[in-house]
Amino acid sequence: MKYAYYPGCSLHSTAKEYDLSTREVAKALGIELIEIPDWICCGATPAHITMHLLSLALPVKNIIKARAMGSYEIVTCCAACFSRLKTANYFMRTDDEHRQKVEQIVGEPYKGEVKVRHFLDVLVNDFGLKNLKGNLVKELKGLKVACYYGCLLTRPPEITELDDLEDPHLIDDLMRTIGVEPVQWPYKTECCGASFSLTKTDIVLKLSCDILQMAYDEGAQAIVVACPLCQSNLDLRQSTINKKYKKDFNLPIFYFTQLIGLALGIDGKKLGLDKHIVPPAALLGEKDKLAKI
Amino acid sequence: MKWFISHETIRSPFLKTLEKDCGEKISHCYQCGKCSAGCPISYQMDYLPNQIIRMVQLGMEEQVLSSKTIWLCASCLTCTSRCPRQINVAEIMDYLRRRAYTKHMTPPGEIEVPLFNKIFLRNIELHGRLFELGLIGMFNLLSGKFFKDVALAPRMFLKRKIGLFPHKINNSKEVKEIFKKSGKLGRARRDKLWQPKLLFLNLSRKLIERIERLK
Amino acid sequence: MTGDRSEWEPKIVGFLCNWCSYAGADLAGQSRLEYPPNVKIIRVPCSGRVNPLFVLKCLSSGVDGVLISGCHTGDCHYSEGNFHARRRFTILRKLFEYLGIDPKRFQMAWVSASEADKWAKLVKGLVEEIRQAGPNKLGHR
Amino acid sequence: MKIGVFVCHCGTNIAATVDVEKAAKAALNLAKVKFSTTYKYMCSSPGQALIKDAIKEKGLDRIVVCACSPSLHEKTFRECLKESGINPYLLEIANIREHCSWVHRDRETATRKAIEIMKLAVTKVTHNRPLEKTHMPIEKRVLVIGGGISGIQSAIDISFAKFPVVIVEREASIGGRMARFDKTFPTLDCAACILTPKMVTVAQNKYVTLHTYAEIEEVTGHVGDFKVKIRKKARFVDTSKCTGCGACWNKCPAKVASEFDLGLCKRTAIYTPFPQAVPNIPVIDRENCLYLKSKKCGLCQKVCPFGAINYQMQDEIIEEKFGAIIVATGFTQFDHSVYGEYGYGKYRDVITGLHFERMANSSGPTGGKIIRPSDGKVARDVVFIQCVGSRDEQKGVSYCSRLCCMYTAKHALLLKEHNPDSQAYVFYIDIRAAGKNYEEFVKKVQNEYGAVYLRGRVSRIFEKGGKLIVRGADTLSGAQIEIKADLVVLAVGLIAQNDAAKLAQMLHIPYDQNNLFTEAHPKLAPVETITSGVFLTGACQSPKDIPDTVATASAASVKALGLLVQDQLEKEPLVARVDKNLCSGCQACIKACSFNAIETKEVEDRALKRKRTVAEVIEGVCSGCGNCTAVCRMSAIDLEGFSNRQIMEEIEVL
Amino acid sequence: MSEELKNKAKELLTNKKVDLIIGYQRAADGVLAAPCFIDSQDDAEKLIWDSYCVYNLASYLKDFPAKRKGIVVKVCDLKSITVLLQENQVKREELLIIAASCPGVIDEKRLNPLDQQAQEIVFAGKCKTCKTITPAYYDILINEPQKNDKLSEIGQDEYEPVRKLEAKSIEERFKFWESEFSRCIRCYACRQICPLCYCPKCVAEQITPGYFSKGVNLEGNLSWNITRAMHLAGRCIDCGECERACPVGIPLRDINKKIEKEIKELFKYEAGLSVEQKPLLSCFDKSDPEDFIK
Repeated sequence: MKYAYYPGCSLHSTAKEYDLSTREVAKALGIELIEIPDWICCGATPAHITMHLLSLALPVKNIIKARAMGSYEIVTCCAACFSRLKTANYFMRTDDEHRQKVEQIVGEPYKGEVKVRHFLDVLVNDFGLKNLKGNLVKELKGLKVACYYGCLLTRPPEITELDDLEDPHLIDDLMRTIGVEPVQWPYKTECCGASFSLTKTDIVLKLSCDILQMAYDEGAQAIVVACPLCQSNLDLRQSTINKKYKKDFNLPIFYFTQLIGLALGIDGKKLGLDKHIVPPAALLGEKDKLAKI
Repeated sequence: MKWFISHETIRSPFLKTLEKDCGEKISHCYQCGKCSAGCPISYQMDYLPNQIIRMVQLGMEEQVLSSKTIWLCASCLTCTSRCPRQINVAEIMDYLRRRAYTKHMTPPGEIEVPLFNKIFLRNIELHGRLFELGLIGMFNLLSGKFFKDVALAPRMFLKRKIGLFPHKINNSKEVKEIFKKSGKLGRARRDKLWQPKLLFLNLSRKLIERIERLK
Repeated sequence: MTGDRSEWEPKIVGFLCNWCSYAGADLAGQSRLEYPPNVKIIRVPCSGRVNPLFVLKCLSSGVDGVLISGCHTGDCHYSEGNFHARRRFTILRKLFEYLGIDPKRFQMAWVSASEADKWAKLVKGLVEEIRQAGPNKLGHR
Repeated sequence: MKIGVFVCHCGTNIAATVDVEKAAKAALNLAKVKFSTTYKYMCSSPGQALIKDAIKEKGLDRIVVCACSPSLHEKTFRECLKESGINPYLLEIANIREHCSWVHRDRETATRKAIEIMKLAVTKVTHNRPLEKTHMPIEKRVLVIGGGISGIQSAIDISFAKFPVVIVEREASIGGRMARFDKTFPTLDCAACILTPKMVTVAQNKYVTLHTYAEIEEVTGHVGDFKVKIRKKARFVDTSKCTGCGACWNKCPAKVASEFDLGLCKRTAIYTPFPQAVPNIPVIDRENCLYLKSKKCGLCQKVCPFGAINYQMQDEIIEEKFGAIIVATGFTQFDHSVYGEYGYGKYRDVITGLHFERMANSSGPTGGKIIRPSDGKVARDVVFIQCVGSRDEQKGVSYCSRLCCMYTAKHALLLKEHNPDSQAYVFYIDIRAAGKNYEEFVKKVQNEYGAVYLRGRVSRIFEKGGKLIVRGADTLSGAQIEIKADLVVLAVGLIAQNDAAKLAQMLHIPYDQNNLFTEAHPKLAPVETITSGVFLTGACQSPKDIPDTVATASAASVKALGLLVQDQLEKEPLVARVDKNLCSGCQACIKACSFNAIETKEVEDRALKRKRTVAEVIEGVCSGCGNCTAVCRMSAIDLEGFSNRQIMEEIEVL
Repeated sequence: MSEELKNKAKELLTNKKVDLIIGYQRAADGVLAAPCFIDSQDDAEKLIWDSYCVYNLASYLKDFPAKRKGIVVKVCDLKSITVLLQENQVKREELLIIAASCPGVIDEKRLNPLDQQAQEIVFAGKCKTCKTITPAYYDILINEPQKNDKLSEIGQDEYEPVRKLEAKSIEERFKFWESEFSRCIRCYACRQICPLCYCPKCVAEQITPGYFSKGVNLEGNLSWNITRAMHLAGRCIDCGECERACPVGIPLRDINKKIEKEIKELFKYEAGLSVEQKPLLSCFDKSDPEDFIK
């Protein structure tokens, strides 16, 4: 199993632990991720809000770089990058007018033939849950988490083609496989405010607070995410939320790869568990006595 | 609000170009309100999403482009994925923002989002990848919120979550090229980041706000 | 109708289905819409009644243009006749083109009983097109 | 052959632009035209008299009338010919008004064109043949497919005229959807109180035969003579012995969710769907019967005092003949499990309107209590959501289901009556209450029963803390709305039965993209289909409430009776005909005919001295579209009134 | 293979499985093959099977009604039997299909019968792009797994001649066909040889009404050829017999192939695929294209 890997900007900065843990998990499972050389930013939300063509051209440039590596599929972890790459691909496949313009910009013909995958999809559908179970070193028994998917993994379904629109289950499936108990909660795909992190911080605080509250109410001890923006909003801003809304949440926000890494016996530090703002040590130590961070 | 409806307003080029550019049939909307019902941010909006669509149907370009709503949309796509008439509401919001931006019609209280977008894109154009410290710093400086999130900064550095220097990639030329061509082909508005007048306006506005609050 | 070009007037045969197009042409009359007299109407129960042999007969006996007009798809009085006609004459038209026969000389249209306007415009356009195409060489020996 | 040409002035309508005298004179130059004249109004009595006199005096045998469109007076003039003793089909109309005088201004041009049109008509009439209307016998029995209120009403209406009717119903009892309803809007009569007497009436009616637990297997033939195969599914209960005493179902140990009560309670494996079932004879459900599954049990056979249980029973196929068929197969309800945002049908307290009906019914599974199915607690805050599956092309159908507004209002009212403490919230997009006393009813529910109407669709429902959180909008106030509800009732749309398309294909009736059967004309023939002898009633054609259903049932019955009271079926003779000598028997025409009007027939080929199969048109079924004639490569099949020869000659004279 | 065929034929005739066998025998010139009708086992010796068996024998089926016929067929010929079955012109139970795997047949017109030492066999145009080697169904298979490498060159476009014509201007096309059709002498050899032209009385010969000119002139010739092509639309299986039979060398296959290509593209229809298939012109799809209709 060999894939072209597109980490995206966040995974090289605020979400370093996502990148670290993804690479570690992939390595442990024998999934080869080859970083696309000289990849560039996908443009994220600002691009599609400001310049439509740019929002297509940037992802396409990256896909073309991947295509040049050979016939790989692209794997990405960031939900926003995933959404942008998929959307660009969709346009290139279905909209001739935009395709021609974008081809002009990037200077190469491209008809959307390279497959864009999320690492979740690769783990569940290519590698397989059974296979994963066979590779576990230990099961993380007794941990209750809320699996949080956010907006861009499932919406819009005709573009993302990843998981169930209203009740996604890929992360839940993975968690169950490593012995973690996912709680049933209704906020799997609610919005955290994401791109407003800097600009409309108040909105982010409110929406993230609702999500934390719901997870807490349904009995989760932590939240598991697959998106760096969700993680940073819920983790980085948790203390501000506590202050503003007079709460005392203490919910570590994990990337799914981190917990899988633990179950594969990878050292917590290698998985970037030291980079969390809400420290997970207590929870993991108390539950499993294995993560010495 | 009073709106004089006529032949011209109903068949305004606004509606036509919108339908052409986003490939969305606005007239399909039958105002069921499901978009507004599911929108996580409608509580902050001056018009609900369905009202924006209605106003577009009636050709109320100015009112729509100067609304807060279009800048409050988080592009979470909840509306799009649930619309029974298969209208891509989020895409329409994108379009409206782009149009408002090119027409210099951002509402006075809503400078952050367009400013952020501009800085973000300039940041990428410059470095190829996002340089987050640069982004935050520049944003705080230009939006007049100098000390925003400063409390979070030490922790971020400590955890090595934010680098002090931009990433080095060897293809900055290629990125600039993409920006240039996209701008040209898409006839997008691309102006200078440093606009002393705008900076001054922002600063004074913040100042006034602060004084108001003190009162 | 031989003779020199200046005297020549396009001669067009229109096969009109009884339920939609013939009635549409009736309505054009009731609405007093004026159109050129070049189209001679042969009433048929349905566009599906038209045999390719009729079209051949027209074109080889000096008719300059043939029109088959029926109900819009889905509106056929006999529910499916126009679907059959559509398939049949799509092939004939492709064959005409291939054999070098100007496809303008053989046209089809869907005109409903309420589309008097469309009928009048159709006739005007058709006559104009055939006028430009000139007399049909076949049948004028 | 003596052709007479009659040119009408139509006042000045024709005469003002067409030189009618010149046209009449020109007619005399045409072959076989022996007489021509003009008159002011040819369709008037004196005009017709003129034609009649000319026929008599000049011995004319074919007539061309140059006048208005044949759609207006073809019939008139045919009658005129008939009265003068010549065959009415020896007539052609030259349309020189709509197609000539009214669309051209120049007198010379118009006159020239009028003469050309006349020439076409004269050429055509030369080859007209005297035709007689065809007659066919009629099997004087009616088949009604479906035993809901619609089928029951049709059968009753037909039995009034003393014609035999057969109802084929696939469930074990007649009654259909209406049997499950509690009250009916806007009068609030109890559904059972008005339906049960009708069910009993048909059961006891000597003209009506009931085949319950039976399905249509095959339909062949045509109007007046349909041959229908009916599969009578094995009941495992001998209907001639059973008295419906109930000993069997009281003892049966196998319990499964009741379909009739939508799983709100259980039934046994041997069961009648509901207590008032007609016939009151149970069936054994072969999937769940312990004996039929594994030969264990056999209790019902032991306890039956009449020896009516027969485990060896097999499906039986009977064939019957009918003159007309009434389709009354009704509807089914939209399955809301495609709505992920409403919980994919998994939340037990998110129910459909039909569940609500069963709960509100005092003889229903909850004994008339409106409760939460999950925990049995009384429902206080109840949210009703309209347009679920309707008006939603993304997840359901694009049409409006027409009755949900009304039944939701009824539910809101019933809720208040059953649980006086409760509060109803209704999310709607538009309220469609177009019916007698309907709007008043909705207003009553809003004003007197305090139902809160909110204009907007609901975007999301989720469970939290034992309640259902409903997130909607009220577009009138511009507010997002969130309600903590005990129960959510979805007003799911009405859709075609799953196997509607299959039945339509059997009956050769068209159906639309939603599998609803298509009427012959949306306005002027709403209960007919293009297949003559097949009629539609009720919701199989489009969603209908009870009054509309009953009205269409009676309408369809009248149409069917209109057929049956005739001694013979009369048909226009403008049909296709096969020349057996030319026919190769390739059957292209048979496959192309939309009406199944062509059969094969064996004929003796004298030249080859053997039997040959050729095509033959069933005159009574042929509608005269002529599609077969264009499909036939050897031109062996031709159409009366529009023959190949006529058309070819028309082209020639142009 | 010929031996195998002979033995099978003898066996069939001896066991009275068939009344006669329609097959090929060596023609009088000693090179080509001619049809033969074998009804005794002694005659079975005559049967041959090789690349010279050009004829489509399906056209002879109608000459032996109510007899049990064994018929030697190539893959392409089998499709014409499929159409005949579709159109109820033969009865399957009267038919015993002896399918022979086909080596490809020669182009008779380019063969010099005098030059028996010819090194190169020129294969018929239809064989060069033939894609099937084994028949879809049969009763007896005479099989010698062989595939001539010269045949079925992958990538060769069977519609190349059609495309070449399509690329010309409409005037050029008219000129081309005008000159081709001008040679037509209305001998109807194309019709007589076609296995699917079985009408009891062809429209070309009907008098009241007369559908088109019987004279040798452009209108009549054009009408005849268009009618022939239209009547074979969705039925022609490209056995190429019409073109082979045409004494004046009109490229009739180019017309047949054009229609074949169009219906494949427009209606996704191919002739002679199965017996159950509905005839192209007796059915339709609601989404058939209609861009030319106003």
